[in-house]
Amino acid sequence: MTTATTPPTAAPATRRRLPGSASMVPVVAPLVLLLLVAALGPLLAPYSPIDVVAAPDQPPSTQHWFGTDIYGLDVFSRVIAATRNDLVVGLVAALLATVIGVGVGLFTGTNESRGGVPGSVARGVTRGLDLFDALPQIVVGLVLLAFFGRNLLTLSVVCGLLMVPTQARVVRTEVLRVRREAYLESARLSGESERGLLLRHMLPNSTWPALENASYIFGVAVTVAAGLGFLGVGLPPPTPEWGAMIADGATAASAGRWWSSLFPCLALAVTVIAFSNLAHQYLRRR
Amino acid sequence: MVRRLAKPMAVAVAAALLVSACAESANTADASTDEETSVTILQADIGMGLIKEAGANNTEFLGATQATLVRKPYVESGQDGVFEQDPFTYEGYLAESYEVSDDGLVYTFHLSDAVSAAGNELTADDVLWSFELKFGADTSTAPGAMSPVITDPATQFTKIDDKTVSITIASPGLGTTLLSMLADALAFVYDSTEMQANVSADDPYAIAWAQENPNYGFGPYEITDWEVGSYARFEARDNWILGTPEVDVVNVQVVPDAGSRASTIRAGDADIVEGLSPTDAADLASVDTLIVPTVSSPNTSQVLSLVTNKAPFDNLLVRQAMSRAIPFEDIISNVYQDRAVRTGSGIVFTNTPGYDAAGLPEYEYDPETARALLAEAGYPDGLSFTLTVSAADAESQATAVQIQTAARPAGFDVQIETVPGADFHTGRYAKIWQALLSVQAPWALTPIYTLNLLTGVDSQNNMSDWEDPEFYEALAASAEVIDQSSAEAGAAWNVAETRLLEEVPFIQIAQVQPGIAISERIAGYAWRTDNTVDYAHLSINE
Amino acid sequence: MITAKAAAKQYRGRDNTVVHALNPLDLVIEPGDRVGIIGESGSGKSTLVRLLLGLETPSAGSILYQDGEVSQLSGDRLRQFRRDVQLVGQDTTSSFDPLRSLRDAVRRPALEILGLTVAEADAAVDEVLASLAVDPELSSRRPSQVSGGQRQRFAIARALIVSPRILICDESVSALDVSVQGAVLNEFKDFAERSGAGIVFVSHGVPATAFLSDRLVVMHGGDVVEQGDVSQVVNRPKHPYTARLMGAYRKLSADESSAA
Amino acid sequence: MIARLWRSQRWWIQRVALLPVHLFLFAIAVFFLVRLIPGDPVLIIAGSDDLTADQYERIEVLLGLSGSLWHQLMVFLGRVVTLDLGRSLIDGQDVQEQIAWRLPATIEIALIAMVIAIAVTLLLCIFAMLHPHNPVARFAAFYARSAGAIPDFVLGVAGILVFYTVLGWAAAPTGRYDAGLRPAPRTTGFPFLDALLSSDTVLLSSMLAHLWLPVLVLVVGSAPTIMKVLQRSIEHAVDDEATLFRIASGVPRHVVIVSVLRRASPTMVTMCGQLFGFLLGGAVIIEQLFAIPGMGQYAVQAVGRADFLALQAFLLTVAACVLVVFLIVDLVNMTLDPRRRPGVMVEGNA
Repeated sequence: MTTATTPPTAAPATRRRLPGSASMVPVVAPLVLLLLVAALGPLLAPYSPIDVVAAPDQPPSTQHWFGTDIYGLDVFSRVIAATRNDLVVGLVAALLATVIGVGVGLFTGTNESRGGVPGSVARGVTRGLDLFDALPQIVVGLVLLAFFGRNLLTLSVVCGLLMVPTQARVVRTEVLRVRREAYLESARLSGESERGLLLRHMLPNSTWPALENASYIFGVAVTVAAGLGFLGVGLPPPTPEWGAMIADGATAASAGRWWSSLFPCLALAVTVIAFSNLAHQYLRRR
Repeated sequence: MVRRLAKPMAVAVAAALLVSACAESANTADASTDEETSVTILQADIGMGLIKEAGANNTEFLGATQATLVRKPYVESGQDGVFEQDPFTYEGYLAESYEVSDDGLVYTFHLSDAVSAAGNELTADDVLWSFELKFGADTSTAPGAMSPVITDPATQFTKIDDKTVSITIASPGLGTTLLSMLADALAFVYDSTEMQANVSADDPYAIAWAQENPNYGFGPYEITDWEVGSYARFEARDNWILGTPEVDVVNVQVVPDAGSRASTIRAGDADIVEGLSPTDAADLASVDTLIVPTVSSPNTSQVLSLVTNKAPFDNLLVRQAMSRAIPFEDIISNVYQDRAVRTGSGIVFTNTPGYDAAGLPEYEYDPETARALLAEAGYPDGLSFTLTVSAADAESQATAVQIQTAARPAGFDVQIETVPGADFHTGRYAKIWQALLSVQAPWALTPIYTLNLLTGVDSQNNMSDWEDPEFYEALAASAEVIDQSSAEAGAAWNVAETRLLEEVPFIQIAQVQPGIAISERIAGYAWRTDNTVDYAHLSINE
Repeated sequence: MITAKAAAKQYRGRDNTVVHALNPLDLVIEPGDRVGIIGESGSGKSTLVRLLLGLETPSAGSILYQDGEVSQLSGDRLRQFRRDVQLVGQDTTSSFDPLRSLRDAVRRPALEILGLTVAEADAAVDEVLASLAVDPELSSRRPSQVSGGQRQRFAIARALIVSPRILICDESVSALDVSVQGAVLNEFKDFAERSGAGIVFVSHGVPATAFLSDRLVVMHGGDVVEQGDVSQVVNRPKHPYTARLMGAYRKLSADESSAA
Repeated sequence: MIARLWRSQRWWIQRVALLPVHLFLFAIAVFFLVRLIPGDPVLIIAGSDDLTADQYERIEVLLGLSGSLWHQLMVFLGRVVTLDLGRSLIDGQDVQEQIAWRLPATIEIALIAMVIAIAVTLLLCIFAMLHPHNPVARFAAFYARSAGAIPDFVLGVAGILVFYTVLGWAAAPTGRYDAGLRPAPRTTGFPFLDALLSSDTVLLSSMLAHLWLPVLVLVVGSAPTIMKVLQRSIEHAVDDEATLFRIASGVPRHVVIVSVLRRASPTMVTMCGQLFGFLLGGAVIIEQLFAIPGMGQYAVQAVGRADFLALQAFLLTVAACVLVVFLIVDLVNMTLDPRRRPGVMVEGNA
């Protein structure tokens, strides 16, 4: 027996398969479609997404493929037009949460066990994040959005801020793991500076789970936005945004008029799962 | 050892079984065994404050436990089994009768033998104490709300004897408004004996006490069990002054989500649901087993206020243009599913005795005229403004969307802004926005009250910040007419209303039908101007 | 070159008890020395190695490099120390950053310690790999994409690229196949003979250590129980623990020779 | 002696003693957070009635909203220290009383949902580990990846539509039990537990009919998130050399499972803590939709009415609960694995 690099394993074999051209199609196709829709949005929509074009609550028909919503707006056109807005909300939130989360996680993870000022600051920050995380997101979102006002940007920023503790925690855990890795000592013996260690080894090795998590944050941002809309602090109508559309249509859905909620909900689910698949395929270390 | 243990254990188990078998169960498996009739009502979360003077309160709960000196009588409506309040006449309630002096300034009330839930008989002192409380308690809003009819109870109220009270007003034209106020929730008469026994240094009017001890009134029901924000159980009193209510028990459950409320009554799991959206109400109207009341002139209305203290609505021409840019018919059919009516542009209720609509300006959707007016006002390319609505108010949001679409061809680029309920409340009083949509539902429907409601000098309700001397002069003149149901009064109101409609500080869009659905099991629902359900008027269809 | 003076290390263990990982110890290592350190797991070998490399600070005593405390070195003096003293560790799976190529790892000391340019460093990498008979093609791979033996050669290359004057090998062959072990040991020996560098060979296995060392240090429970010439320690152990350790070894080699 | 006891027990004493300090610091943060809410409680109390300037000031003083922010903060902190959360600004109800009966209800539902969610996830994960190619395993993987894809109120609305309106399996979404039933006598404060303890079968069956759907919605909504975490930690545990050794040496399957679970247990304990916090928050929307009077409903009301005091109390209470749970989680983990205790150096292979 030679010293094999891959130990025998009971884990699913699919996980280890490198992304080949065949397995790429189901992962990449929905994303390409999404980006196309986001880019070409206005060209694809048969109606203006913000104008009343018919009687409200019309079921899907040849004229209105996805029906009309409670305002009498065309659901299909709105689902299309919302793609761009939601990509912005999700991406901005994911980006913000990840960038801040990585920074904070690296800082706390590397300094926590030190003495002196950086150590106590790091421990304080960790506790603070725990506390922030202890609050129900939706309530903090309610408060923050009530304060900042409601538009796409504030919504994205608030959703991003809500997820900072999650990302910071993920990164911190990884940093604590990576800190024990022998390659850091090897790097130190190779003469690398502390900054080099941080940037060249700690950062890439401890952030990949956060990157994978970013796809989850994308989804959470939009669903939190929807939840806020449901509680009455979403984006003002008739801004095309999936979360707000789902929330606006929720009452109609409980009366059996499912279409104005279902289609944006499907769009959201497909998007989140597409991003999640992408992250799963490309960002897992192994 | 085992044997010795076994005996006590067996005893213990038997004892436990016995105890649990004997334990009193609050709920019986078969509700029909006891004869009581009960009704289940689902309410939106409208707060459960149990005294008006503590601020936010539940008017429906207070209406069930409290009583007023006079009340507005119920008459049959056009719809089978549905009653409605006649908002312009007043009959005795706690007062057996009342009379008016010849100069129309002094109203004298003869009190009945009503007994409170606490068991004390009604006296003139109860009336005096109640109004002392309303004007003395820190959190009471009566002083603002009752002005100018009642400004100082100490001088205006006189105890003639134990069973007689008189109220003096400043001008005879205020008389109908006085009666109207005395019939509404602001004027509940409390059991002063009970409340005075519970005052403390911190709580000189027993307000905090009343929040937790609801049965200090003369109303038809008492609350026997309740949990704030969740449920309340009302039991009928057999010594209510107007007899024993037909329904023995009313269970009110708070269900915050409108969709959940609609689903529940559709499935037959509730008797009455309140606070339905127009869509749900229209939807439920088609269910055979449900009654969705439609009344002749509902008092809930959607109002677009144009704030006149800043551009662009400081310009009369722009306001006039806006009055031509609103799709009244689309709003009624799309937002309200035709569960709203529009009786002209005026705001005085057209069924008011003596009402005269002659020559009132009429607002109609007319984009060309709107564009022309805008051009004349100096906006040939149209203009953009922000329309603020409360995020808690779905109908106003839907109305805003309809206006946005329809106003575009009229030259208005409407930006909709939603703010949280609490913020909306604050902002509209601060008059900081350009335009806003709100829902109004005045309790008193007298012309003087409705004309003054949104236009008062320095009033928080004057959301348009529109103060017009010519209008106030006309309004004051109408208050001087002693007979408030005469043609003379009608002509006087017409002058004021014409001025108001020409100036367009706000646009009343439509009068909205009540959002209530009732199971066919229940009879006797009566629409009231305070839009609450009168439990005492309900009965069960056998 | 490196001098340990009464160096000791304690840790706070579970429930705040004190664990004496290494009791006060004196040791001098000069270029050209071949020191073998023997002991089982938990005997304090690894602690000693980490102290010698300046990765940890002794709780008592000192470790000196050219009269400077190694854990306090910085700047040029630290670079000089890293140039002079290098390590080939035990755990080849985790001593390489999984996200970086092997070339990157081997090149790093040349860049950071020797201050070479990237091109010069690459040439140095090729040279050192050639001297170890490693296929240079492999260097573009990730650590997980080569075998353990290959990876250990890269670890050696990373240490040798700066031509250290003392090479510390901490259980460097224990994880390898027996066939590979011999080759790697020979490479250490070649290097020492070629460059005149010193070798500190840390292991729990007596044969490999005896093969590579002139001097043996036997550790047990944080204490140095015995040190001296290889032949003296192997053949005339003074301490009972050493005797037990060497007894097994002598018996083994005797069996081998008789069988041969 | 005492010194030694202190040294050996410090890891948890310190942690417990710090809790009130954290809460106090948190109270300050909450004070400022809550004041971000726009809206003026005084005007909300006034409703649509006019207030004179004099009256406005009187109400402001009454509500404790007068004076500088610093003064208000001091008053608030004074109250927090004496554990007096005050009365709601808007409805005048004693906040503590409100929380005292709402909190157990929410905790109860969150706990039930948590236990079920963890049990279901665990079973699915183990099944997926043993039969990686089974369709159920594939579904589990897909399900885990759909975390965050569907807003929880959508699940709630869909649940009501399907199980109540169409199928009629669930009771009306009008609260914890049928309107008109009387609650069980309060013994523990936890409504369901109280109903269990009383012999009131009518109430109990009504509660079961009302609560299974919201609990199901919470479980379905929260399971993917924990499944993601659990799957990863189980994969790590499976890949662990010790497990591989066990598999290679052919020990019975249940031994392998137990060993994997033991390795994944710290993650699971940590996850329980986070899940509990998540469920307390997730309950906000579920309580709103199913009309369950609990903490979430209270918070939504408070935000809608700019009821600073009620909201402060809510945030503090929830944070206290979650912090206590985090504390328990930490202590359990430190007991399971002493290396996690503060001040313990971890040595690789000395």
